[in-house]
Amino acid sequence: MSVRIQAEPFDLGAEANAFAAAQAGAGAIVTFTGLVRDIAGGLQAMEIEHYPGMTQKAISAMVDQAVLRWHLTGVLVIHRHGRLAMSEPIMMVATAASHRAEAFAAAEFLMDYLKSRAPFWKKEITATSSGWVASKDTDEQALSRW
Amino acid sequence: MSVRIQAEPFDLGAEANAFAAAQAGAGAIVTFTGLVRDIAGGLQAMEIEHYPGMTQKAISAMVDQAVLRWHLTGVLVIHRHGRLAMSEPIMMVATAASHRAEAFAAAEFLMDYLKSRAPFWKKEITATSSGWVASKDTDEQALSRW
Amino acid sequence: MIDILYFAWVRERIGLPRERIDTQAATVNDLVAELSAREERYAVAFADRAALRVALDQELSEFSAPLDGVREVAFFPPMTGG
Amino acid sequence: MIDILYFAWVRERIGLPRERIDTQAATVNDLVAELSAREERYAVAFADRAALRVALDQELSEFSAPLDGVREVAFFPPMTGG
Repeated sequence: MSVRIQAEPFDLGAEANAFAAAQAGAGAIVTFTGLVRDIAGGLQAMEIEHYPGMTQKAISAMVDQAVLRWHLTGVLVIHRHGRLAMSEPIMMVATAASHRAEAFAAAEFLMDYLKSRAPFWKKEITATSSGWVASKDTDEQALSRW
Repeated sequence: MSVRIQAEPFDLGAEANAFAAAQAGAGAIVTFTGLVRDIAGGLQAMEIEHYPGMTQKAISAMVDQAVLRWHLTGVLVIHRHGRLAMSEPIMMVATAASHRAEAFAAAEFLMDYLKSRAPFWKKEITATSSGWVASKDTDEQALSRW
Repeated sequence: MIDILYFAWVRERIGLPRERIDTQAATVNDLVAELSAREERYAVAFADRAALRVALDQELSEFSAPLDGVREVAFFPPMTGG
Repeated sequence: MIDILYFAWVRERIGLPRERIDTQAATVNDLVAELSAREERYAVAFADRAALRVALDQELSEFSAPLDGVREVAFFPPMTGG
């Protein structure tokens, strides 16, 4: 179980391969990757602020919950902060289990909690303005299914 | 949208990176990878038989369904046949969308259909015996949610 | 003339991956009855129809389906891909 | 003495990322009232409490929560990670 909060970019493929190689016995691996995507107005960069003292603790608690709920052989969470360029990976979650339903459920659970309960705030920067991304009611609602 | 049926191994990381690079504008990428896993008795290899004339057609039809149901910017399905060694990837699905819920739903939909509706049959080979993997009622039931 | 394909343990029990036969069978069920009556190995392979699936011209189908115009029939166990 | 941290637009409106203050506030709500009364920029930042979240010693909490023994209070908008 690994949680990494970092400013540096990461390589999705290298991380996925390293994660898979460590999962002896797991038949099912799910990854989710969030990328910086364009917005109306033309995104130039994304700036991600976080709460250093709380971030690792909050995400580790989510991972502990996931491990209690599903039979997982491995979990990886990577989340970046700082300034990110278009199309760069923002974060990724990987889960490994014997059965696909568990790997999928754990990955969705972690994503839902990361969206609304991990202390990150995204700011979108265009050529002429910048604005904080608003939270979505649907993200809050997504938590109710767990 | 790409469907590849092949005997050759594939590199999960390289495929994930190539897929992500092609998804301009998608914020969310989900991958599922199935690996050959050990069984009681000690697996030596897995042999996957398929129905060449039907396989590509059946999977392409599933992908078409997924594209009709969700807003996807990309779908990749790779499935191997022939003889596979322990821990090798058997198959992968990748989906890309603007929103994570759609990428997750499409990946799970494709997995559920691939399990029970794509013409592949797995045989597990140990030092002393070999046997066809039995289909699971839970896999058939999983289809009813779509 | 119709091509018949067998996969996985159906192929192993019948002992061949495909054959071309001349048949007047009207439905898949009729074809199964005709083959089963022919030799023991077919009767064994087709004994439990609930454990079998059939595809007509590479589309999953039903055992009650008619064979008019069908060129390829495939018999196999439930699929175990993914 | 208590450390107060601000993030995202709360930080921008108040104009600083953290400060240490001496307060007798019994609850988060009392602290918000005390700060809001102090200067306009606080009043603006705390105007819509429903748009704010609070963490006490790095755990999400409620505005009604007591501050006894708390060393670090953080105010921020709803999180937008992932």
